[in-house]
Amino acid sequence: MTRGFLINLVLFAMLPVTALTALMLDEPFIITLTTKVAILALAGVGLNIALGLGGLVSLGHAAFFGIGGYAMGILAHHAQTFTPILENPLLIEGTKSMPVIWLVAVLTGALAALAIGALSLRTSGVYFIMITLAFGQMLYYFAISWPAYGGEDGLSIYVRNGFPGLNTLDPIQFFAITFVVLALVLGGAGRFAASPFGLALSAARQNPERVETVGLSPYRLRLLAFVISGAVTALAGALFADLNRFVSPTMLSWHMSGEIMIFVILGGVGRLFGPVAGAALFILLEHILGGLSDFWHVYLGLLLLLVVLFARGGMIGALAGRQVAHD
Amino acid sequence: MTTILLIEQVLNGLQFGVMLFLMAAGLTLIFGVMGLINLAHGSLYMVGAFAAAAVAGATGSFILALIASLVAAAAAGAIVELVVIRRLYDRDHLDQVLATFALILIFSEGTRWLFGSFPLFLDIPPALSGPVTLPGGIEYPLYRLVIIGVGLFIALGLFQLIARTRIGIRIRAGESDREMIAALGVDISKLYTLVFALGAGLAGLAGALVGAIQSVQVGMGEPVLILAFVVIVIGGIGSIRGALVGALLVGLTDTLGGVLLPGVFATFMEPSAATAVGSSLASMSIYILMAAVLLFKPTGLYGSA
Amino acid sequence: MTEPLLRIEGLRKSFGALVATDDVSLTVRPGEIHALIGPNGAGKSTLIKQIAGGLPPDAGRIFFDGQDITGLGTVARARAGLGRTFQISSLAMEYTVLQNAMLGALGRAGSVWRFFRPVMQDTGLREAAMSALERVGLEEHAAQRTADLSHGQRRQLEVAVALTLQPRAFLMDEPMAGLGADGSQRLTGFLDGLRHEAPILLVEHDMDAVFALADRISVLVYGRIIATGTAAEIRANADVREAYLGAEEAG
Amino acid sequence: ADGHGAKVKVGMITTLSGGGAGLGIDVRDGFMLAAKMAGNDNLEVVIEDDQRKPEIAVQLADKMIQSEKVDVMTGIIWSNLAMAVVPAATAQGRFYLSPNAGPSALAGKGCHPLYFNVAWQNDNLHEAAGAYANDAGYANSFILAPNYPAGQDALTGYKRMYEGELAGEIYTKLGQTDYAAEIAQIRASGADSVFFFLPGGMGISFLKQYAGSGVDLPVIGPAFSFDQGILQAVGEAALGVKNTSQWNKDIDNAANKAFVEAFQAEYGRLPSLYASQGYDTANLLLSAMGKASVTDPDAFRAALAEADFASVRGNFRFGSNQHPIQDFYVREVIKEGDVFTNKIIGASLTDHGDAYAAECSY
Amino acid sequence: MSFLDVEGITASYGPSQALFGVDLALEEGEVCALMGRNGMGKTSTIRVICRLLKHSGGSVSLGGQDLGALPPHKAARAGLGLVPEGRRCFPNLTVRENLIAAARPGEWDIARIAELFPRLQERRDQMAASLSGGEQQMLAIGRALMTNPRLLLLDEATEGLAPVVRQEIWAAVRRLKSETGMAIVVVDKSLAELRGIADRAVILERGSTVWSGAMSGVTAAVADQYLGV
Ligand SMILES: Nc1ncnc2c1ncn2[C@@H]1O[C@H](COP(=O)(O)OP(=O)(O)OP(=O)(O)O)[C@@H](O)[C@H]1O
Ligand SMILES: Nc1ncnc2c1ncn2[C@@H]1O[C@H](COP(=O)(O)OP(=O)(O)OP(=O)(O)O)[C@@H](O)[C@H]1O
Ligand SMILES: [Mg+2]
Ligand SMILES: [Mg+2]
Repeated sequence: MTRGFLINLVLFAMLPVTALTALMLDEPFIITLTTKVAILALAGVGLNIALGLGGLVSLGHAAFFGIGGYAMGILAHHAQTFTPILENPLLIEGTKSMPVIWLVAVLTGALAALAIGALSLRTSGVYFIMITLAFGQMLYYFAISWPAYGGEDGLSIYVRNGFPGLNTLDPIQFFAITFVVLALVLGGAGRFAASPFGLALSAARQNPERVETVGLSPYRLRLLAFVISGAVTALAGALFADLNRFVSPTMLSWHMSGEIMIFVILGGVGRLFGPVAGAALFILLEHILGGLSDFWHVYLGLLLLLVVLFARGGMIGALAGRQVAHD
Repeated sequence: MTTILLIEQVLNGLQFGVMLFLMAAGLTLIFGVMGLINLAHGSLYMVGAFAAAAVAGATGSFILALIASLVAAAAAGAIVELVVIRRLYDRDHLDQVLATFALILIFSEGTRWLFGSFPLFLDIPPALSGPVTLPGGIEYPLYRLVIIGVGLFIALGLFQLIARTRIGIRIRAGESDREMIAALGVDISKLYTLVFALGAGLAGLAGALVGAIQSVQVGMGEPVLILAFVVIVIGGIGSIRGALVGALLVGLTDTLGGVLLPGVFATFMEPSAATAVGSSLASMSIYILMAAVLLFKPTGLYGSA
Repeated sequence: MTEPLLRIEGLRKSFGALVATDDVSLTVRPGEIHALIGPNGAGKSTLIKQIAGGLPPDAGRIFFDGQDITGLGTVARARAGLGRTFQISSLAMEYTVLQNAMLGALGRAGSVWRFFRPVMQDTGLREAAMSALERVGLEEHAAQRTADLSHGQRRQLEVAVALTLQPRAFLMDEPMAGLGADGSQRLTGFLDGLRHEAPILLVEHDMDAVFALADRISVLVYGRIIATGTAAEIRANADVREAYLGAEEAG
Repeated sequence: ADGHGAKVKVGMITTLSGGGAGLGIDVRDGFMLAAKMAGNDNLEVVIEDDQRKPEIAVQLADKMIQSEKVDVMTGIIWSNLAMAVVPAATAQGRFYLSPNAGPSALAGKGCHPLYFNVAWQNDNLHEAAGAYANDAGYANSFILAPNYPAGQDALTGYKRMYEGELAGEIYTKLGQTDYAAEIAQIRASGADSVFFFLPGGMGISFLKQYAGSGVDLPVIGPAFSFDQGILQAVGEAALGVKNTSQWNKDIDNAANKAFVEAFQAEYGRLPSLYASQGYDTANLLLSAMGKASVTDPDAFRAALAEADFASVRGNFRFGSNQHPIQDFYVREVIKEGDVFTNKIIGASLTDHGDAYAAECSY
Repeated sequence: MSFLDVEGITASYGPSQALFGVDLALEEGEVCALMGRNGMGKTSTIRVICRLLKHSGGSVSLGGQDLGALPPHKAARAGLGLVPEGRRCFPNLTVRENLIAAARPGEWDIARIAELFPRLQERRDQMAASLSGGEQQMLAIGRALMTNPRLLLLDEATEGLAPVVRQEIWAAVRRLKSETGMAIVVVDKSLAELRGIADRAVILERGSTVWSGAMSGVTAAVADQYLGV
């Protein structure tokens, strides 16, 4: 417990320390990069709720990530072109306010997860992986060929959305926002895992039959977990779109789903801080190796391979040793 | 649309299906039978195509190229199994996902390193090129007929191997309990290396056969990988028969969806909008098919619970 | 005569040509242990599965406490008060022994839709779980990972989880299997007392236990009940001796 | 002016790894060749790989602007990446010189004083193909492209110039590899010609399968599917196909001769369309650097707008929206020794601008 | 030196030690009962013999051959037939396929197994997953015999079997012993039934051999002390 706790603390502190150091050295891009780590980690935390706790290997989480992104893109697009989203039956206008956008992203993400989850959870194992992929791909192709919001070209937002009392265009302030969101969600996810619901959900992953015989429905447990997971990932999507001031169908592609999953596995499946470690390592590698050679993917591949082969339970697992189930 | 065109399109759909099966066959073997999620299957497909293109370029012989594709991919598969995969059998599926994802990166960029960034040339031999006329007056490319033949032959062979031979039985036994099959005196490691190499070889062969009428380039394996997964999931994992049926279904849906849907929408929409909506829906059609199949049969058409 | 708590009427289930449950009717009354014995493959587990809700019967009705539960799923039946143990242990293997028991207590309390209070600090649930572990003699192992238990210990835990549910009737599929001789003796004594809390439908091949415990015994052969009676009656039944007990037991 | 000789830092974001890397590599090589030949020490270039992902491209743009403090940006190959990067870059006061992508949104309403396109507006090559179809006397074309914005633009561009009937119009799936169904429809449609826009591997697959199908209608397309990097992979199947382009290696002017020779000497392969565009982009920039300092944006912009450099395409000037006005040619695929390449067989459109310039106002 | 020689083995599961010094010796044609309460290390001992669990100290040899260095499949080929605790039939294979998967040449073949367990013959094309518990137990025994072992290891092989079937199995074990001279190690909970077939007994407590000797030496007092009955 203590050792794992220490590692988590260091990992977590690393983000603001990096960002502040970059601020002092006047390297705004490093702050942006750190922000990206925080946001992708958030997406990973979302996936980890379904994947780590619930054992629901979703290869369609890009759908929620992208939905969050498009929630931001569409709202901001209408606000910046001064056109309403809907006039009939009631008038809905765009907005450039982050909190409102987040709320919309979380709600649409949750709704989409409810719909996709309700259908997908009839299957399990590899079939579940593939059916979630299928729903993700449907959305992806839809977004590509749907002209209203730019199709494959995506949507550009010229100015980052606003947060009351802050200047979001200042990299460090935007970082602060994402970091606080990440911290809150991590705190929530930690409590969640240790809660009665977390105990039952995790049991449903290990042995659904057992959960049924104590009078709990694995389907309902999983569906709720999937919805929460989708909502958190959608929130991350909205932040990611805001970071780039741009959203496009690539946010919905299966590569994105795969990448979020890689963060989780790399850090350690089911570990609260796993996605933070995974996203940080991945972005760091990408950034360092990218400058070395045109063929840097080879090195990235080799490094990832070494991690899987020799770091059981992801990075956190390797560092902290076997964790006794949370008691 | 005339009947003869419709028949031709159905034939195209079946043919595309068999092509998909060719790609999916090796994957079913590795994924369904050994229980290993191998994302790098598409890379082995690419290795086969590149080996074939290189050998065809150097010798001019298509047969030698095919042999090269089989050998190169099988060798790559065996090495990968010995060095990486073998440590992953008793791991979580997710570790397999990460490791084989890493392999994709290595294979893709490694191939680009060796062969450059531009597509390679691989064409069908003159003896197999050009169309033949089928009964009913349909002109059909001979090479595609050959692919159908090869695909069906491989389907039959694999089915026999897995369902009927003792090796097949032992492989399946190992999938559910490796420790137990070893305790019965079977050298399951060696068996798995062989199976993996065989699956890889089939992927490589498919890469060469299909590469001859498509483009041989880095990354060619990725779309194939997804399609192949779709196919074997629809058919039910571990079932060769399922993979064949799934491949044909996907082939037909994809082909006929693209052909018919715009027309269907044109009956009640203006033409340009109908084309747009119809084509978008056609792009999604196989995923809609897969979702529908899984909703009614959560373990695929021929899968066991 | 007391009203039966569990009543099964004309239950039938076939797998293809095989009729696994053939027009079975039986009752379990409050306070009794009703043992179900029969050759391997006679359909005992299949029957338990149908009562617990994992397998829909082809025909017939199941009544629990006067209410028709035939249409309910496993979860609803568990909530209604049917507790079950599996022939092959079915536990959350990554959890500690205590966590498995807590899961049962949680199911009993029905307080699963809570997301922020740490469950392991819930003293009420914890006490309920610990007392069940004590009753089967696993309290020393509470902090051990379930996967690290020996086979027999897992069988004990299986019973403990069923206890945490405080069900109104138990369905037990071979609880003695895998226990050592001493463990079986201990469990026999324990079940003997348990019947007063909730009646038990007991499937068991351990004849010492069955004859020591059962108020009534039903014998299932090829999906049909061929005899029901007291221990003495069953022991004396020639058909049962031939189909099931064999030479030595009869001696 | 005293700005002469001021340093210019160029940020090049292009695709150097994964699928489509060949195009980015050619643009980079063409650009760097021009820089090397000019030997101008004031030009500094930083290069990053966008992996063909818009999000990565956006972040790299942020990096170049925030950390590297570049003055000019260039390099992007794909329209969707350009749409992600260009508005942000110009909004932050950087020049952007596009060496390849020319989406209509950036040519019309979304034009910007700091944005220059040195290649073409996306519709141009398709318009040229439509014009050629008229010249060749085709009256019943079958047209197809993938179902995404660039594909829709392609068919729109073709139809803008083409005057005949359409035998069929199909949108295929992006990334499709099997075209048997489309080819059957072409066969049955009674068309007299086929126009297609299928970039990358899609075009290779289509052409190979078309060649094997026994349908022998004439095919036209934009240069992308017949460019130097890709032709060897298509092989015989491409021989004789007509395609439209604003450049070819046999355009007869001194700049082009020097370029083709130097490129072969430097890299050991024939230059491609993309290489020529990268080369022109660099030369445009160098020409402006000789006239004004980048620290004076207005002057630098005016210097760029003059387009006072020797383009390898011959005629080249900017229209009111700072997109090229240039000549388009029809090329035919031929075999020179062992190598497949193109030969110009005629002009298609001369002094041609784009359809969106009128919508652009600064 | 005996046919099967287990000397002072120690073994652990990760950090937790399960065996602290187990000794067991057995001659060909002999049956040894391995006894002890739940969790005392019987299964672990059997797993060490089969090489499914690596020992950290002591030695295991069969017919003079050191098993210690062999991987499990080689140890099995040296003549070990395992009926594991919990049956572990291959659920996705049919009964017949389960038997074929294990087959090695010798006098035991499918026909003989069918004679031994007619019930399996009836269900030969059914998936093992859907067999009743007892049927699976028979299958596990049949499967081990198909390897034609010299040493048969029966870990709770009669768990969940009906009394008649159990009697049949003990009869079969007696026959195996007298006709084929097979050596057998058996773990079972019924002391009475073990008395009928075992020649020797080894009793484990907390991972160590605490008593060994002739089966007849397991008096009521010994049973009470070590087994709690
Ligand atoms: N899903 C199924 N498909 C086909 N046959 C089945 C299925 N499930 C059970 N059976 C068969 O039904 C019969 C009854 O099985 P069941 O498990 O109920 O027996 P049992 O009485 O519990 O036996 P045991 O005492 O050995 O556990 C067996 O012959 C079994 O093979
Ligand atoms: N996989 C495992 N990981 C960790 N510890 C284990 C594992 N399996 C068994 N143990 C521990 O090793 C000890 C010996 O277990 P073993 O299974 O050998 O006992 P056994 O005598 O066969 O018991 P039973 O009669 O219950 O089957 C037990 O204390 C058990 O907790
Ligand atoms: Mg049973
Ligand atoms: Mg044991």
